[in-house]
Amino acid sequence: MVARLQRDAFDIGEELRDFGAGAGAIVSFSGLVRAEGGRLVALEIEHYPGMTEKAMTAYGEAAAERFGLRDWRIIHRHGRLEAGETIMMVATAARHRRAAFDGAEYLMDWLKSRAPFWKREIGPAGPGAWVEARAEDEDALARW
Amino acid sequence: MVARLQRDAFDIGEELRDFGAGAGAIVSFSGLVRAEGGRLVALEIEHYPGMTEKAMTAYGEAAAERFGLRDWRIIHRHGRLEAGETIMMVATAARHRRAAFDGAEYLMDWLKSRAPFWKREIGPAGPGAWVEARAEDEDALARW
Amino acid sequence: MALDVLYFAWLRERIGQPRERIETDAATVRELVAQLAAMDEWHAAALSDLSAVRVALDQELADLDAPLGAAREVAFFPPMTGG
Amino acid sequence: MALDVLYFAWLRERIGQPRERIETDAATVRELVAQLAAMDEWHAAALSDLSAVRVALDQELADLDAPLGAAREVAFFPPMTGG
Repeated sequence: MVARLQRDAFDIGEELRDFGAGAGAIVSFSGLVRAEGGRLVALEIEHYPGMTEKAMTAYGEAAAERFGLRDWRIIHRHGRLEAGETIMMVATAARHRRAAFDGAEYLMDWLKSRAPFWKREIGPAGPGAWVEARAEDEDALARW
Repeated sequence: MVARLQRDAFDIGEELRDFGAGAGAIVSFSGLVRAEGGRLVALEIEHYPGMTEKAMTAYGEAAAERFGLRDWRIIHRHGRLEAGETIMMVATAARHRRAAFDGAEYLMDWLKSRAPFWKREIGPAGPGAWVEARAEDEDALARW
Repeated sequence: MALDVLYFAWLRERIGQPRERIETDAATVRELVAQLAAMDEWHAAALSDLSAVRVALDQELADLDAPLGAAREVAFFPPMTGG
Repeated sequence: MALDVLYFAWLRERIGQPRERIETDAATVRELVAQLAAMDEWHAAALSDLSAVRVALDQELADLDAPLGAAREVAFFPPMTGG
């Protein structure tokens, strides 16, 4: 049961070590900065200090209750992240795989559309456009 | 694109290191031996040498084609595995999270019900029953 | 009453500052938006298309028609794009 | 023709061996099963409930009614429980 917001890189192997002891199924998701064929050099991720941490914890707790998770972990970075770097991860542990997968997807759908993070693209020429919300991310929430 | 059958333990952090470079979304699943409250000491996993490796590769390739995966990895152990040990993992890398999640769930549904593995429970008193197939694992295939 | 008003992402850039303290009699978020938009052209531009603006009251997501109540901090920002 | 017949998990245990070489004229898997079940009580017991038995021909999953064709290896085993 960990929600962590940080500027520094993290190691997914370290995060998963001993995660979910006693559970039968563990799912992890990690999101990386795509280079988009060279169009993108980095992403700048802005957050809302205070509210962002609260939202991460609230969604983790909601997923744990709804899917009976044995454990969960959300780590999200902020600041400037270069292409190829890992932006964030979620991990879920449950008795069976269905709950672990559902819990992880639920967390991702909520984090994508409801946690206060904003991404701006940084190209070879400097800061570019803010990433626009995708309609399918909003739609993805409807299934829960 | 790795399908690996082995007796030895593996490190999920090592397996995910540099996995899916260039992709935006990485999903991993790992399955662990549950102690079932002490009823279980270990699992013995039997396979069909030759056919099992072929099935793992075939399902990996099918998932890659169907979901447009950038990379995939399936590792499954055999032999005696103690409670708490990791039995297997799958990992998928894709441009977006939907494909990565779908690919991983598809692989799990196929591996659970169609890859030639059989588990036998080993309790405090020695070898026990063969684990029976679950109807919901068979049902899970129907959605693909 | 006095409110801390916060802006994020392109709203922060268009308005030109991350936060400001506002004295207001507004009863709802929508009334506060009208007051802010009337302040100057930058506020007006940033708040012209409310379909692209999300709101939090004391760090909880809220509707435009939510009453301000006893809120001390109101934030405006674009749709979130985390993960 | 001569076939390698393999057994796994509890089928292997009930029959008492992991594989055997069988001389057969069977045209389908089902006919081969009938021949095997007639060999002795252990084969008969292991193959009595075919709803619990899965088949592979030359390491590809197959139906009970599949023709043996040119298969060289037939395997019988319970429903799989991997993952």
